[in-house]
Amino acid sequence: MNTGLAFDLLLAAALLWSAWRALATPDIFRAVILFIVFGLLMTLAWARLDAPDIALAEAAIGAGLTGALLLDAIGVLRGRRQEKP
Amino acid sequence: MTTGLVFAVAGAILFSMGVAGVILLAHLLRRILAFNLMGSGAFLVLVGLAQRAGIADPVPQAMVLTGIVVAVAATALALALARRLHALTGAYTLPEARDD
Amino acid sequence: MTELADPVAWLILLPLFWATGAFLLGPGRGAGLAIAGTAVQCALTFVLAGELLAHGSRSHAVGGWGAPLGIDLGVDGLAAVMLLLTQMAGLPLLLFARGYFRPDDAAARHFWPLAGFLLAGLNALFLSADLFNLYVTLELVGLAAVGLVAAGGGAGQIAAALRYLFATLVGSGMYLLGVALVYGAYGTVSIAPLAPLVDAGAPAAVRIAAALMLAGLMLKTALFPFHYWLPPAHGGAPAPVSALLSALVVKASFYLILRLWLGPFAPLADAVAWLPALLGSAAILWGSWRAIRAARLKMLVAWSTVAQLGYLFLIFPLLGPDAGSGNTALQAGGMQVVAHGLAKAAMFTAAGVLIHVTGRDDVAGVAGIADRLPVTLFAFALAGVTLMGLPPSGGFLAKWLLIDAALAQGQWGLVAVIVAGGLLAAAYVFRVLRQAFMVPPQGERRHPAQHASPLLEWTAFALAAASVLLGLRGMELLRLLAVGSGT
Amino acid sequence: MKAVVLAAAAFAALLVAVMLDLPAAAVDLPAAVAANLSHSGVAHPVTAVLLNFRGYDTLLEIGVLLLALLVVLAVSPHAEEPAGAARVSVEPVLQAIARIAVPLMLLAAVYLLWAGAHRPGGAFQAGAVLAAAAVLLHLAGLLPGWHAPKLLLRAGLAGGFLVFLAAAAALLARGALLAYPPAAAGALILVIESALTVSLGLTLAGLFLFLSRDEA
Repeated sequence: MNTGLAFDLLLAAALLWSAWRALATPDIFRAVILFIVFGLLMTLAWARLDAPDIALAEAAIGAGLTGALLLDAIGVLRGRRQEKP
Repeated sequence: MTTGLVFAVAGAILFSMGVAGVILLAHLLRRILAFNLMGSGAFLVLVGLAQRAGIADPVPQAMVLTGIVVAVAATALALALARRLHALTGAYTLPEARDD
Repeated sequence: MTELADPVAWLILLPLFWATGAFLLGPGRGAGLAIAGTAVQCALTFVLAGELLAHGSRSHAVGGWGAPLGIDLGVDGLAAVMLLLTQMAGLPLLLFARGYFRPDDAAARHFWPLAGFLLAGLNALFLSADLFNLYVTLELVGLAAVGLVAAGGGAGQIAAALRYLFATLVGSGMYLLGVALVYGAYGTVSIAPLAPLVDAGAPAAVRIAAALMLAGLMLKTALFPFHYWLPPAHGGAPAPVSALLSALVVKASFYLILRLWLGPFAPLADAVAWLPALLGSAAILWGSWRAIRAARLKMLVAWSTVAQLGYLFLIFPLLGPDAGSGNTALQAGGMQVVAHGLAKAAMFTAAGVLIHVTGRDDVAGVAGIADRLPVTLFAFALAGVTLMGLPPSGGFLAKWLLIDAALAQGQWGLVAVIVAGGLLAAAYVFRVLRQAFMVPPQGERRHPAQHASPLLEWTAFALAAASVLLGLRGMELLRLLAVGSGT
Repeated sequence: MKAVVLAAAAFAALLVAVMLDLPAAAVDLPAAVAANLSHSGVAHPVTAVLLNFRGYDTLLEIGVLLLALLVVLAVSPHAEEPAGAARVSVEPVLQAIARIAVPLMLLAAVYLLWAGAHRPGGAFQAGAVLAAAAVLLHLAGLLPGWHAPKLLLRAGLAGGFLVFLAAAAALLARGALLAYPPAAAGALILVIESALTVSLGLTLAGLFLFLSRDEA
């Protein structure tokens, strides 16, 4: 087994682990952080799949914008200046 | 096993996790998150399976770029609805449906 | 210069243009633009139908590349019938919406551009011959429909929209995974090059892909037991939106099921053809029962949609075994799509008028309303004639063709379900009519002393009349449906 | 609960099994893309598929994005109210970062747009970077959340889609939607991509900025 394949398997396992934790962890804030981690791991996966275009889009849109939207929805982006209703 | 196949397999598992999450979870943000996992899984299968011989294929790659934009559009729409529901009812879960 | 006026291209471009134009004009504006645009689309559809009858089905290679490198659009009889229904129901519904929404109505602020994207998505879906492109059109239709349900609504509507959203997203996600497997197996997602590649010995991945795509689309079509999201969404939205959704949107995913079933997945489909028919039968019985029991008027109409969609799925076991009666079953399906589309648009608009005038959305509230809204009640009754399948309506023709095909193949169970479904439909239609005609208004009249505008009443009537008259002009429609179907 | 998890696990196992057992594909699209790349107007295969061979997908997808923004506006009643006394907080550290990062991000967006013709990059990535810059400005307190979009902003949001639509319609004269003349394809794609970059940036930013208002 070469190092490339070992890295792929490790990355795939990390993807599945972060996805699983994002669904199962009881705290919603941690879930969103894990989801952003998942997005960054996806970026690596796309790079491994010779898809740099997708890697760029995933980092900016998948992890970045979607993560920001989710964080904003649970209020942590503005949490310091706003009480949750 | 090639890189493509490894990630296609991971995508298949991710998709299944995502579907189960959308069905089982009650918290709307978590269901939206599960939907995104589902989408990512399908994207990985699309590119990974097409590249299982190890040769890059621009066609599914372009499709996934399209899919990512559609997914973020759907996510924003879902979040807008979830936030509106939260503003109206104070909860991030769906109330019982009245269907009579 | 004829290419510049190609109706296939403009049926997609035009609604996108007017939707964007309405967005640029600003909230609440663009009604005139939308109605003018849809009127032109109606004309284009007739031109296209004429071309088809004269020259047969044709395709349009976007970008000039041709499948499998590029994306092909294709139009045959089935697609043309769907396009006709969409524009012919769409135009009256937009006129109705213009009269229905008050100027300050929150739901109306973004109705026009959303309706434009919805119609564009539907037309693009009917015309597409590429599985991935169809995914994009499915999302366009699904998200526009969810937006229309949610726009300006309270908690109940938002919750219904969310339920609908998750159903539609899971449905298209399953469809997309199916597309991914098909691309992996064959290296293309264009329908025409795929069809000869798929045979009875297709790899297991293709079978899974077919199952995923069909199941996802059944979820989007609200086939029993995936119907749970439909009644709250269709029953809770404003009347013009409910009408668009029940008449057109659920038909789009059915159309795609039929396309895949008859097209690339035909070699795999016959073995499981009984399953959709079984679910369809359950839908007819359960949907009708819930409609009979429904407390609210629009919920009754929405449950009736669940039931009527069931008929569409009865055709699948009849399509394969025998070419002659299979073709009859396909005709029955096409006729039921159009007849139900028009009748349900009529019924939801009529219900909208009743709710507008009585100020309440329950079946008990229509007591004694017949003398004040005779046209609307007549429209409701005519639409009911189509749903029950009484002659000479389009619904009668559809059920008659269906029974004909079922008898030819000795499928007595299906015949029994069709007959029972007609009786159950009579029960819920007469429940409303009895209340309106026979029951005196309780106590002093609580109805606000307002009358519906004639525009609203007569659009409902026109749609209902069309659904009945369709039975008399059915042969033309069936002739169009047959274009390019190989028979 | 258990039944759904078990069903999902069984489905995943089935899926993996059928994928591992798949013969080679019959159609070789990468070869077709390579063979036609010289007529596409761009040198980067993914951009050629995205804007030319399957440009129609992209056209509809921009429509989906605009539609999503429309729904965000339609379900957020505050979005239609004029900007009140928007509470913009001061975040000194973030502001300092933003003042350095945003000009660099603008530069990166222009680079990505230009690069897309022959290497990874293009309108989507450039637009996403623009949107990220806007979100960063917002988080730093330098850009308030958006309210009712005025005509100018609406035109900016819809402009890219309209340019794309108009190009698709005008090219009908050549016999089909989006049938670029090979000689002018590169220039047309650059025009469309430039317009799309601005609109994608505004729309993606709008998805965040219209939602991210302090709900009173």
